[in-house]
Amino acid sequence: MDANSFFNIGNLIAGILTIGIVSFLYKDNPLYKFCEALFVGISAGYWLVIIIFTVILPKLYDKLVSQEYVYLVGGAFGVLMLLRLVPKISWLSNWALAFVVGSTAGVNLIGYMQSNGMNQVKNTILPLWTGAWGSSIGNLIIVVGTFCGLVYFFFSKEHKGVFGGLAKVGILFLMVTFGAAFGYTVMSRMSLLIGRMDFIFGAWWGLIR
Amino acid sequence: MKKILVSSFLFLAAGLIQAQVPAPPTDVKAYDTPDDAGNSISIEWVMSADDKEGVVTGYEILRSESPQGEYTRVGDAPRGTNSYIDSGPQNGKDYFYKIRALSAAGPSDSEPSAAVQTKAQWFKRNRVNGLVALLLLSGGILYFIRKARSGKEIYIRKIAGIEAVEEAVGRATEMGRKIVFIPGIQDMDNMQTIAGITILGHVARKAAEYEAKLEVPVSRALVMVACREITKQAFTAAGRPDAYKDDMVYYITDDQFGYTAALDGLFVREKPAAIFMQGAFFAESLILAETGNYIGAIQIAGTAQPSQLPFFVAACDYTLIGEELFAASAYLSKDVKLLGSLKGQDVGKFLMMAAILVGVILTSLGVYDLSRIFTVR
Amino acid sequence: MDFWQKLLAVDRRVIFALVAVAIIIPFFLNFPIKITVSPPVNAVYDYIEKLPTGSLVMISCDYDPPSAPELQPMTETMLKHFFLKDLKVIILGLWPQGSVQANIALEVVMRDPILKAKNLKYGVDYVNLGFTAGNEFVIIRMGTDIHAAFPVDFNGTKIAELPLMQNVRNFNNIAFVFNVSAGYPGTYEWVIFGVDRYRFKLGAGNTAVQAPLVSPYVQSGQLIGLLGGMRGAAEYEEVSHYFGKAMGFMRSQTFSHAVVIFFIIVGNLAYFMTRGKRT
Amino acid sequence: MRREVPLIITAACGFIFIIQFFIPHPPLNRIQDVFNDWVNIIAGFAIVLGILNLLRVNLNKMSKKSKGWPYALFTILGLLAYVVIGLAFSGGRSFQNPGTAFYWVYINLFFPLNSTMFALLAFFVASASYRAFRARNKEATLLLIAATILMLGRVPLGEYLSGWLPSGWRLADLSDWIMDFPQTAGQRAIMMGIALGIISTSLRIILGIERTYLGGD
Repeated sequence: MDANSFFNIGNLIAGILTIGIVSFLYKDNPLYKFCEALFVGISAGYWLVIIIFTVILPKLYDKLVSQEYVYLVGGAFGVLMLLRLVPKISWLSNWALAFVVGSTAGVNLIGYMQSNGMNQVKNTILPLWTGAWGSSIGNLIIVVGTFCGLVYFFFSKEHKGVFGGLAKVGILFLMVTFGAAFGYTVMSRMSLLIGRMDFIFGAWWGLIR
Repeated sequence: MKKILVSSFLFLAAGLIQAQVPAPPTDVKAYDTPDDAGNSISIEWVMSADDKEGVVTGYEILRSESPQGEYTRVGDAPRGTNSYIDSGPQNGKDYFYKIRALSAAGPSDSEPSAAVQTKAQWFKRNRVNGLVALLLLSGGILYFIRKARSGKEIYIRKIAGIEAVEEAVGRATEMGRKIVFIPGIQDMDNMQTIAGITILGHVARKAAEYEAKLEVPVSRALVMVACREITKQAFTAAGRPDAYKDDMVYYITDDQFGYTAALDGLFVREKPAAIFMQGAFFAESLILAETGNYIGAIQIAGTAQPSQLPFFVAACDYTLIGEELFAASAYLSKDVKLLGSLKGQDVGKFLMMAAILVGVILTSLGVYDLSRIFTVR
Repeated sequence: MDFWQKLLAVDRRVIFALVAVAIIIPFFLNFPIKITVSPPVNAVYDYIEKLPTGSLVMISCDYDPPSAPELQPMTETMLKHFFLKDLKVIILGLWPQGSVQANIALEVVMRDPILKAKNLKYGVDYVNLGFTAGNEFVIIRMGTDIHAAFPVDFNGTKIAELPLMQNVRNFNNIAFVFNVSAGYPGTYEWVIFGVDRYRFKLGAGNTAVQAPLVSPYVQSGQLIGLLGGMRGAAEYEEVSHYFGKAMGFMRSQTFSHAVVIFFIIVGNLAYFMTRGKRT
Repeated sequence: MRREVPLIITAACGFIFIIQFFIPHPPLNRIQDVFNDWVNIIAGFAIVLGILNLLRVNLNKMSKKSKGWPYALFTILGLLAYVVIGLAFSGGRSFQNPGTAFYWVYINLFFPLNSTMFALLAFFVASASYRAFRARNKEATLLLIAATILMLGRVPLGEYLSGWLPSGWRLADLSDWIMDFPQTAGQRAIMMGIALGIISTSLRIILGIERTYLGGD
């Protein structure tokens, strides 16, 4: 074990906090509670600072300094939001909320129609015979799977008879999709743990070269 | 051209082994970039005849306000390209372009283009198909909303996760334990969050009716504001406005895992009987769902985050999958207008399926590539 | 309660302990592993190999330290490949900590003796534009004017003053964009708001979770290629012969997968053995 | 005023965003940028409400001496200390650069907490697989098989197990095939469904049919 890296104050703190969080797996305990409380405080502070420096200063203050007065409207909406703190006129904050929700609805309506709607239809229009068996079968699977998957999502028709059969096939495709995504993910999750363990055994305890 | 010939002749004559300058690009065409806000000119040219490895290294795009005037470089294009979009020019002014082929031996310029002006347009013609799709899809939805208003009964199939809401609230009441509602980790500028908190409205109303304890920890301040409005409203609608407290909805932290750590702590210490997770979830989905499962809570999840669906499906009792999340609020409200919109969505699905089917048949027979009309730029 | 029933109801802490062991033990072992390179990884490598010297490339680090174990090796290998090919590199991040991660990767990569000899200069051979808030809107803005999206670089220098940035206006000037992504905003946004609108060439490295989501874009040609998770990073190390941490981590990865699969088999065995007995 | 104005704002903003997609002419071409900045600004102001709420909840815990109250102190201290460090002692706008106090706290406190919490997922993935992947019925069996193939196909283990098979039929190839075809199909169906769900929800919001987010009526 490497005493220098072990007693390095930064490593020591990071190491104890790491162990504190992991200890939750055994059971809830005072060290975890401490880590949790500290984590909530620090992270809330972190995002407050980030927002001040990456949103409020560049997107409001700087814009106003460079005389883009249209940003006064954004600032005004922001102030309306703070009126929540004044119970009598807190309803004014709904104007800002309405602005956020309205813009979001508009952006998403268009964005999803294009990317998830039209583009996916476009990508699914595939020739069933490509000249090679492998890709032809692949295309057939994509077309049938997408089609049956959509049948599953029908709300206003009972899943019975042929329609119900198609919906069943759709469910099977969804299950393969979920299984595949789950299996694929295991790797990602293990990587994260490997990273933390690499810190403990490598950077902190100096046991790995 | 003459100059180049002469100089190359001289080089050869001198017996120097040196590359000659490349042939210049030709046929430079400049035109106003279509369907845009102006301030942009597209330039196309025929590549230098010597556009090959080791000779031409790239192109420079030169611009001037008069054909004979001073040309300044406005951009570069790599070897093997024959177009460029210049986003520097001002609207309503004449411009001329030259393309310069670069090489180790020196540059060679094309003839200037004809004069070109740029201006802003009022419609993106290449998005006509988008407009048609928008009108068809929203038309279908609006039609059925109207139709539903006129009192026509609409059949909507059962969605297990939604049916279970009442059961979950009932169980929490019986056990005298809390209901925790988690509206995801994204802000109000995500449609999933908005869909999630409309579901909160129904859950809160049920909770108020059953006199169950509801807790809504959130990770975004705007979401906190919206959740408070909605919960307060639900309690008022259930006839128990006094039972509503602002403290039911509280902010923890904007941080994904800080929020998760706090929720995990909350789960194991308070042991809520029912956990709702409705909205946009990311990696925390499984941490929350597994901890919730461990404490034996009944869990109803819903998200349109495809990557997280498998975890909810594996670890929760019920999961609203994708579109079902957006349908839930309509379903729970039993409001005919909202139910009508679900029927409208089905029309949209039908149109998409029909397009795929027809498209696949036409492409397979080699008649017409229908996918072209679904390309939106 | 017989053996199988006990097994079904095993304390989950036993599972946790075995996972930890499976990950830690391989740190101290050194057995060879075989990695085959998949076509989407090869495609990225080939595309970069074919870029002419001096071409401008962009790397967008859209992740934060928690995803670093998976993605940092990709950023490192990719930067190294760029520099070895004498490409000019523009670094940025759509996540606040992304460009910080890139700086950490730069520090590691620059220790390489070959790159040291090249004496690469900030502002001439590479720049780090830092982070700007706005998610996909940053991409859209860059489509018209990178200078408007990032007026200053990571250090607060005006990017107009950086020699490398002087001829760069928008994606037209950039030969290849590589996006290292852990979620939103990430590859999805780069495809929808970037490639679809401005038609540049995009490759991506994703966490293993995100990869299945964006793999349809490889198929549709909107993405040149894709590196999925630590495996993707290891494949890239294999094909580029620049060996970093990913290869070594794959050992722990293999063991941990084996443990999970072992649990699935045992779980199902126990499930079938007790099927008739449960009430 | 209370009810109508928000509905008008919502409808107007939604509508502007829809038409700006089709109209390139100024000022509509810039509106997305500007509106997005405003949304960020609003959320930026709102976080103040969140922070105040967090402080209030934790101060309450301490003054009422409710269960676990001493921990509330660490939340408050962590919050205040980090904000002060970030705003006052880390060189202003270059606060994130290596070497600042903000960065030190980030690397040695925030980062280990954050990434370890994230890493817990490795354990939960294992426990979830053990519990949930049972071949109970046809659907569950498919899920199980797909997951197992993918898990094996992504690590060298799969190559040891299936290396004897002809190229193209090994576990790695099989997992690629599942990802490319059946998985893509399922994913597409979900994505298209989501598109319709979002279009419909957005439309209901813009038209004021769905207004619960404003506290209903």
